[in-house]
Amino acid sequence: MKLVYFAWVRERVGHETETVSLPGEVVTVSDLLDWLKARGEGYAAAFAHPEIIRVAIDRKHVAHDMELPPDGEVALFPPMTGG
Amino acid sequence: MKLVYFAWVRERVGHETETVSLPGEVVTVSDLLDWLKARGEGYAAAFAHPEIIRVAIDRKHVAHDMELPPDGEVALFPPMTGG
Amino acid sequence: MKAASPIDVRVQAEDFDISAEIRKLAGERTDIGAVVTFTGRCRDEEGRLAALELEHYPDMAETEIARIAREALRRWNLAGLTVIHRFGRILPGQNIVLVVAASTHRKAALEAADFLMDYLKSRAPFWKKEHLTSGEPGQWVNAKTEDEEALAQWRKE
Amino acid sequence: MKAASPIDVRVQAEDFDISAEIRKLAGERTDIGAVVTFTGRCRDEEGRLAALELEHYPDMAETEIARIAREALRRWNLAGLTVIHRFGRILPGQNIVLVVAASTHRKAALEAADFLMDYLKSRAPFWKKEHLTSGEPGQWVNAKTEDEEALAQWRKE
Repeated sequence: MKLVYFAWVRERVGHETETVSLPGEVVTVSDLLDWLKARGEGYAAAFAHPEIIRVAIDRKHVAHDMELPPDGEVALFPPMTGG
Repeated sequence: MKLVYFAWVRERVGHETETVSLPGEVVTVSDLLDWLKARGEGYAAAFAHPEIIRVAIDRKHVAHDMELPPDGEVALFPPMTGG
Repeated sequence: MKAASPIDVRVQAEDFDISAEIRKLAGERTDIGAVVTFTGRCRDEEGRLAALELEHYPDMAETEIARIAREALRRWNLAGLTVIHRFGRILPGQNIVLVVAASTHRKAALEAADFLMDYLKSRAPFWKKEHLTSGEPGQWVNAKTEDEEALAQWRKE
Repeated sequence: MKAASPIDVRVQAEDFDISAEIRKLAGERTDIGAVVTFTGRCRDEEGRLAALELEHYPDMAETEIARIAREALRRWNLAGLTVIHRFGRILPGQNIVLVVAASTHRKAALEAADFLMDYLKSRAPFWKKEHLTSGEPGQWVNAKTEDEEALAQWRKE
């Protein structure tokens, strides 16, 4: 699974992208956020409030209860501030 | 009193502007419209429905019950269609 | 940098350039977050219209538009407002009227442009006559009841 | 003359020219009565801001904006729609985003531009970071609750 980070999520995690193998119990987007939060200091800071993190799977916005696909690009970022 | 006409009011009356001396009983804008209507064929056509004619005195929109000033420029025209 | 006079009203036969008007109004000003432009154009109505002839009351047109613009400035917090209304013969695809509204925030600029257009349609002393492609004599455009209703809506607020 | 593809979406570092974009979208078309442009600009917030840095998600940005534009085309009868969103470092007084909406009638163009901006603010994958004139480290701009509320309003309709 490819993960990409943007804005302060990227800054706190410390890198833009990474490829991870997820344990079997990580099924939904919400599970992924909890799993990431436990990966270390930067991750803990980035995902301290997982409910505010926005997620896109293969470049489409998804809700936190969405099931993760077997493969693909999952983007994690703060609420957008475009326009 | 100077009168100026625009659009189809001007076309029906047959000229753009004229100077008139109003009889004493013509006090309001409404009186003026009735007086004009009785001045001949073109005027009758232009002021057949005086209620739809818009009036400006000295370049300011006025209501039909407005009293006419002793002097000045009275413009008479159809509802506007700018913009 | 703030500009002194925020209203620019012009009544002219010539066309206008929208980028140039925005530059004139907003330029390098750093307090403007939103610029809205509205351009009204002549349509051919499925080929029926050859042109529009716009008659106006020269002495009154600029004064009346400026009055409407000042009213918009009272209602919304605007950094500037430009209104240009053309007269004379205008062909399909050509511009008739331009409103540029600049503000710190978007909703003020959008609402002010909408308000300006509603008032221009029914209060600015302009009249449109149609010239037809058929060659038959054209008619003066009738004012629409809905235009008056649009004004009534702003009065309620 | 009617154009084939009514949606033009671009995500770019370069500035845009509004007159040129209107020409591209509406050109000589004789079925367009109203063109609305909305330009969002960088403000300095009373001198506090030296610049905004716009980060974006390149693969997703155009796709997502195009999706929002198609939704606007479903809701309003539009002749065309152009959206340009810049990224990178943008100075106060410079442009950030442009929406051009063309329609037969005015209200459709105004509403579509408003809708587009509400959705761009909360759905297009862009993030603004402030650079301060004080030299202190700048913050990421916080999303506003009112932006989400603006979206909710369109969903009700």
